[in-house]
Amino acid sequence: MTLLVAKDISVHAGSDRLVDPVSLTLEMGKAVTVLGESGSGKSLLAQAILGTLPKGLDGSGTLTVGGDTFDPARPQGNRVLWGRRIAVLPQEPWLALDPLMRGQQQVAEVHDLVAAASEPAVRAKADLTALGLEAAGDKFPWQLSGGMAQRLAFAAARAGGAAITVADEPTKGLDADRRDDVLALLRKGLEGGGLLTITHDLTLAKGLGGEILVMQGGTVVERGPAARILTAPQHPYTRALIAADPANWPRRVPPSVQPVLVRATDVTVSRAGRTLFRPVGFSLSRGQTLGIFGPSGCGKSSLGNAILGLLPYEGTLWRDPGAPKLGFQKLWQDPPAAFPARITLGQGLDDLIALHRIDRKRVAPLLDRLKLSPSLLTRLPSGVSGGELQRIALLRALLLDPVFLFADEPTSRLDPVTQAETVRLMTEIAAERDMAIVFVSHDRALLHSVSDQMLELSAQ
Amino acid sequence: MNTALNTIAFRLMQAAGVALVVGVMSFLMMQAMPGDMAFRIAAARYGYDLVNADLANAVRAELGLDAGPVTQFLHWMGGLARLDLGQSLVSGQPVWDEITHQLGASLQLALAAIVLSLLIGPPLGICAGLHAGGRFDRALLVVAASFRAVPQFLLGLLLIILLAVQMRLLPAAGHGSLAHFVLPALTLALGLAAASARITRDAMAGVAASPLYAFARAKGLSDGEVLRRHGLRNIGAPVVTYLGLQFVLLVEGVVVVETIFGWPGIGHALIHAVFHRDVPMVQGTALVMGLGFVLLNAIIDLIVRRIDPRGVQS
Amino acid sequence: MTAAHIGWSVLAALILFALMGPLFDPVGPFKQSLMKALSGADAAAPFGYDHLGRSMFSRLAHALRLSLLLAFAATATAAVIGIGLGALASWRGGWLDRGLALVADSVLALPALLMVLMMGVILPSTALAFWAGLAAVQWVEFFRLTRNAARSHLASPAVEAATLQGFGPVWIFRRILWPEIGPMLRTASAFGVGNAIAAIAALGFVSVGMRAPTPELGLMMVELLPSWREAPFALMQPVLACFALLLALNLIAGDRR
Amino acid sequence: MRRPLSLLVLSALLPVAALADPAALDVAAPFEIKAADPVLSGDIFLKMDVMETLVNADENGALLPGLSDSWSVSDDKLSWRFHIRPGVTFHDGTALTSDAAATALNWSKSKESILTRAPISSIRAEGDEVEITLTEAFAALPAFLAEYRTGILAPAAYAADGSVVGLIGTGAFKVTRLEPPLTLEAERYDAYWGGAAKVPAVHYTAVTRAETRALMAESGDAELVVNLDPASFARLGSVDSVTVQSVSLPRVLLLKLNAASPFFDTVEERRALSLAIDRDGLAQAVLRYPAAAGQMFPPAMGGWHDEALEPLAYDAEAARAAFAAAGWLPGADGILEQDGQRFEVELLTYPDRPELPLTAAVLEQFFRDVGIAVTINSTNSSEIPAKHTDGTLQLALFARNFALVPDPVGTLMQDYAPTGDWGAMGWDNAGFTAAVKKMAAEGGADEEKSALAATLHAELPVLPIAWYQQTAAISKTVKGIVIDPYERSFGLKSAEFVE
Repeated sequence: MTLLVAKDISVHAGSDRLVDPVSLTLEMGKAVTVLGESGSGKSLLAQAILGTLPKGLDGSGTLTVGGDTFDPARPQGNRVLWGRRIAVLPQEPWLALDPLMRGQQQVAEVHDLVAAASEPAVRAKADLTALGLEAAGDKFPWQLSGGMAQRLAFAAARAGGAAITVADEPTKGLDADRRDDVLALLRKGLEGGGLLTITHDLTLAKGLGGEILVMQGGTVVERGPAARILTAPQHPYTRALIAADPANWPRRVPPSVQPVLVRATDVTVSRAGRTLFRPVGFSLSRGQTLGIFGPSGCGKSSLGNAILGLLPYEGTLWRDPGAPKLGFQKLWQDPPAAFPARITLGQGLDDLIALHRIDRKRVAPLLDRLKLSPSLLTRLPSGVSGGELQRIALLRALLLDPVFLFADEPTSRLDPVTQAETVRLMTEIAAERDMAIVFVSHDRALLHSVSDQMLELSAQ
Repeated sequence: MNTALNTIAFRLMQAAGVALVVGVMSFLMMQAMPGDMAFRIAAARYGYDLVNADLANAVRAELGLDAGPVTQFLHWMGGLARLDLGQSLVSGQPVWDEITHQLGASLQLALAAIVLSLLIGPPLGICAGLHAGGRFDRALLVVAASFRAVPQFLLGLLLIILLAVQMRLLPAAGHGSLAHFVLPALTLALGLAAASARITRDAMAGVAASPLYAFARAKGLSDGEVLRRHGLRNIGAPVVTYLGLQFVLLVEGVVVVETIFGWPGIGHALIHAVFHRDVPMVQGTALVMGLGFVLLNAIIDLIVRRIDPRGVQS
Repeated sequence: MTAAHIGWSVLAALILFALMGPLFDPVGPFKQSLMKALSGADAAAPFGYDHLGRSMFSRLAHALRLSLLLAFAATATAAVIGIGLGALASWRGGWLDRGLALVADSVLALPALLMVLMMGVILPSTALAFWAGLAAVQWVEFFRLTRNAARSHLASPAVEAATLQGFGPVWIFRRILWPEIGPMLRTASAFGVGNAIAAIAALGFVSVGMRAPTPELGLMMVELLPSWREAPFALMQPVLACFALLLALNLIAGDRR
Repeated sequence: MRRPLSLLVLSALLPVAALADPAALDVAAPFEIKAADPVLSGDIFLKMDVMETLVNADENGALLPGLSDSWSVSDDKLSWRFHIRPGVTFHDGTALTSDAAATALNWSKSKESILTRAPISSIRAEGDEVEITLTEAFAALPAFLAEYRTGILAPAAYAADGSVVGLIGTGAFKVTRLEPPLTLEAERYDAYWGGAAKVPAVHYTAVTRAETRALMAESGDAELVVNLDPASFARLGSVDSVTVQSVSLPRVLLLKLNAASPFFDTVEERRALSLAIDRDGLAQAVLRYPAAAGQMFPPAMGGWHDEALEPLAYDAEAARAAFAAAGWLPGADGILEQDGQRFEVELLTYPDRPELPLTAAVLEQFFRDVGIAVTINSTNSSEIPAKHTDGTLQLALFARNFALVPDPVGTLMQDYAPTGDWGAMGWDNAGFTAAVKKMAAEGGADEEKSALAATLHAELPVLPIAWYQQTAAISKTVKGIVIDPYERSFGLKSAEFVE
């Protein structure tokens, strides 16, 4: 049974065409996944179908849902679809749920007001029970874990009885284990309905199966069944995308033996009187990479900060006293947050150069090595992409001739291709300079391919 | 959860801080005041036609003003410990009685103004916030700024001339009946409504642009339902917090309106007390108003905690 | 042209008038010609005469000068004290932070009117009293703003990065905190200046502010109020000046870029 | 805080719901009520016909029987007997007896009242009379007993500690509500000895702002509004629903100067200063009615005002010449100098009466015109007696009431025999002092009065500037209202509403 037919959907900003015409069909029980990086136009496509395009953008084409036709150029008309025929899963459920309303009420109000069903409270309770959320009914969203919030939002979005589910980047910023939860949830959405998913996550796309559309620069460059696209990609971009999956990265060559830089014995960190993780020990030599893995909140960042000397710790932590004072540097998870937001990148570098009397001539070759255009330095951090910012952060650290780099989930906010490139540059430069790296990530595959040794933290 | 206890403990600390600051400031004031206190009090008691050196000396003897500031300070602090604010040096009445009368009148007026402004300001703010950047929003910004910029006495006079003198609908000035509330309360309420419209507008615009609002719409709720069920709930905390602060500013800010409308108020009393060197009145008024501020804040904390159980955001 | 632009232009025009007005004024704000009381404009007094036959032009210019000077001085002083203490409190934390916060909260609880009146009693001149009293009230707002902003930004990766790169507190304040706080302070300052001007005028109006014959907006209003029917044009001048000034500052403060 | 705070909150939540009583006669005046204490606020109680005194005065200051229907003095002038009017009852129903009157007067004497100024040795009840014995002759005693601070309240009104606990008078209206500082309400007292009043109730509201009072008259909120500002007075004259009245008062705007200072130690200098003042211009601009004081006492003060005296004139040129003759010559910046001393003086005044700072501003310009640099210090009224006492006062501007007691000799004795806080400073005329003291003790004829006035006119220990007028707006819905120059009565007990 065909649930939705979208024909020649395109998006314009004035005379600029941002998304070239795309057609897709959602069938009962089938998944359609749009795969692409940020800026590929995949989210605009979904918004055009839903009628939620931002001001200034216009959609065109035709949309047929269960026999009724809608015009994406007149998005007001699409409003009747929301909740009743199309369930829209929010990107970040913990922000999308009303923090001041109890969980069950947020589901019940949809039964009541949208579906006009009798006994909304009973139905809502049943929905929650079906998702294993019995305990969440009386709680506020901020009292729930991220996974529970995700399921609650799923229940609320689908309580209106919609057969079609649209999910825009449902795994954005999630840990690997949480990603599996989302996958299970979306599979549930497939039972008795259709699913349109927008993502950059290959694992998710693989798990959902069905049809995959690969988008780049506003155009669908390749489409076909999931099994074929993921195993035998035709288009170069699709191939690059698949190669960028850490699971497909080449295995790391171990470095030559070097003197020890950091040695930890029975080290742990406490926050607000609570010990974060079981004491760990390791020894890290120059040129080596130590991968740290563990669930969120287990103290991965705190351990790294303790090595940097930013946090107090318990146990014994030896750092090579011969290492220069500023030789311990760090890369942050959220690149824009690591720069002063209101001054240009160049200004920040100039201040650093002036402070430590660094030879200015060193900047140009580094820019070149990191494939950065010098014009980037005239911009504010907000005007530069995440991948470029992370490389500028690396450049900033390299000016101080570091012997140690703490990379705290440095690529978790980056697109797959950018992630692959950034990590490659980082490891190459570390090898060139005999720099030790502590690499924190929630992506086990990534850590396997970059680390010489792995350390898994577990909560106390 | 002992956050409620924490709040109470913090407010108690603040109350103690207020008492201490009032005490120290009064002490400094007594030290630093130029002019002869006995003369000032005599002038306040007997009027400018009668004040003279004999009366001043009599006042000095009666009140023991030769005792020196330290003794008087300790005396007052001692009284405070016994929950006794003392007597007004001018009228001889207990300070507490005068404050109850005058603060009561100010509170009544402030409350009436707040209620009136609530009927005007927040609805406009919600309309503007829902369509942030729109024509109505931009117009409201200018109109609200204008109302805040109109000198209160001018607004008051215009209202008197229009509603009392020309139309004879309401009494021009005075105190005692319900009708007397309308004009001064309206004068205050217009400026206040302008301010609360702005705050509501900002809160509403923030909520309307938030993912929770988009999700509520995506769930299939109509615009009215989204506003009633999610919008109002989420702008509640900042608006209530702001209103509380506004109330405090109002109670002391009504001086101008008080003099225009012949209203017995605390601002008026405070001015008189400072000018007449009625130290117990100054201390008592400052203390009661300060503690009232603390109490009000505590109440707002509790209300906001009910609306938004996540805890008070500053 | 946004509302804020209008605000800035009106403010600039008023400041220009206050600064330049007295230069083109042959008579000064005190010179009386009782025979010309409340009469209309002539060459010597382009805005007409007040109830004592003094030039409204001159008095208005001087009144604006006084109000603006006092309000800006008080707000600037409050800003320096508030930002300094706020930065110090968030930097040092601990008991210093808690102590300063408690003092600020206690001051906030005191009637602002009392503060100004007390200063008026203690200090020898009314202008000084306004300056000190208003500053003593307003610093709390700047303190709270700075402290809150600094608290969230001092925990940011940018500050962590600066520390790792060897930058000191001065650089962090100048390059990270100040640019963040700056726009907020513009709003707070505009409100502060506006409130100060309104307070000076209001106290002048209830006869406890500046003393006659000083030209001051509130005082001019109260002096001219009795003649509101015979000479509305004279009364409207300080009223309009005050209105325009407050409107400009409100528009600037209400700007939400 | 002896009462629970909840009471305070409750009182805020429940606005008094009583609607304005249309049958009451409303009075709006600028004077605030301080407490139920005749010494502090007796003037208001007297004017509202709530409280009365033993002796009354008519609009010319002539004494009339009050609560005492007759009085006599012994031959040695040292013992006065005031017979208490029979049949008078207080508002609590008790009768006015000589004991009650003596209690009230003794209470008044123990306070800072006018009676402390009279040479009284004792006040006793004696049959139906109150006997007051003196240590020396004092003819002005009956006039003193007309002053509001000697108002008679029932014995139950006075607490043991000397405070006043209730306002229980004998007047035509009985207090129903007293809320300092702004409100007093009273209803007709049917048992009033002079016959019940015609209006059922009177309300007094203190409204400090003159503009508001004028608007209350215009809107009909108040049937009687007193102390109108000059501009409103002119405007209300053209409003149909009210009549405006203006009455000359025995109150004078005075410039006090320190005759002991080098600036004003000669009569020539004082006269020169007087010549620098354009009294007519000032009266027109500030007071807005022709009230320039050509001499000390206004025409309304019969016997004291003397038409024959040449009015104090304005002549800036003559003033400069007179100062030059006295050795004050203009320096480089135009300010007068003598022996290296600049003519720079401080002028004290107070803002309680709004015309004072204005007048000071005008005077400052007049004086600058002849080369005197004046700094105006508008401060608390008490600074004037304070600086008089410590001798640092130079110039002071104030309004002086010569009718605190209906006989101006009381004020003269305080202020000019030889000096006083609100009168002469550094000036001593032995003949004048003796004449005033004699008049206080024995009374005086009109010639003696004008002789005193002539001395003040010739020596100028203070400079009279302007005479005051009492102004009022009266609704045409009432008749019988009286504007009393001696500020003792509004005539409420005889007032009535007309159709």
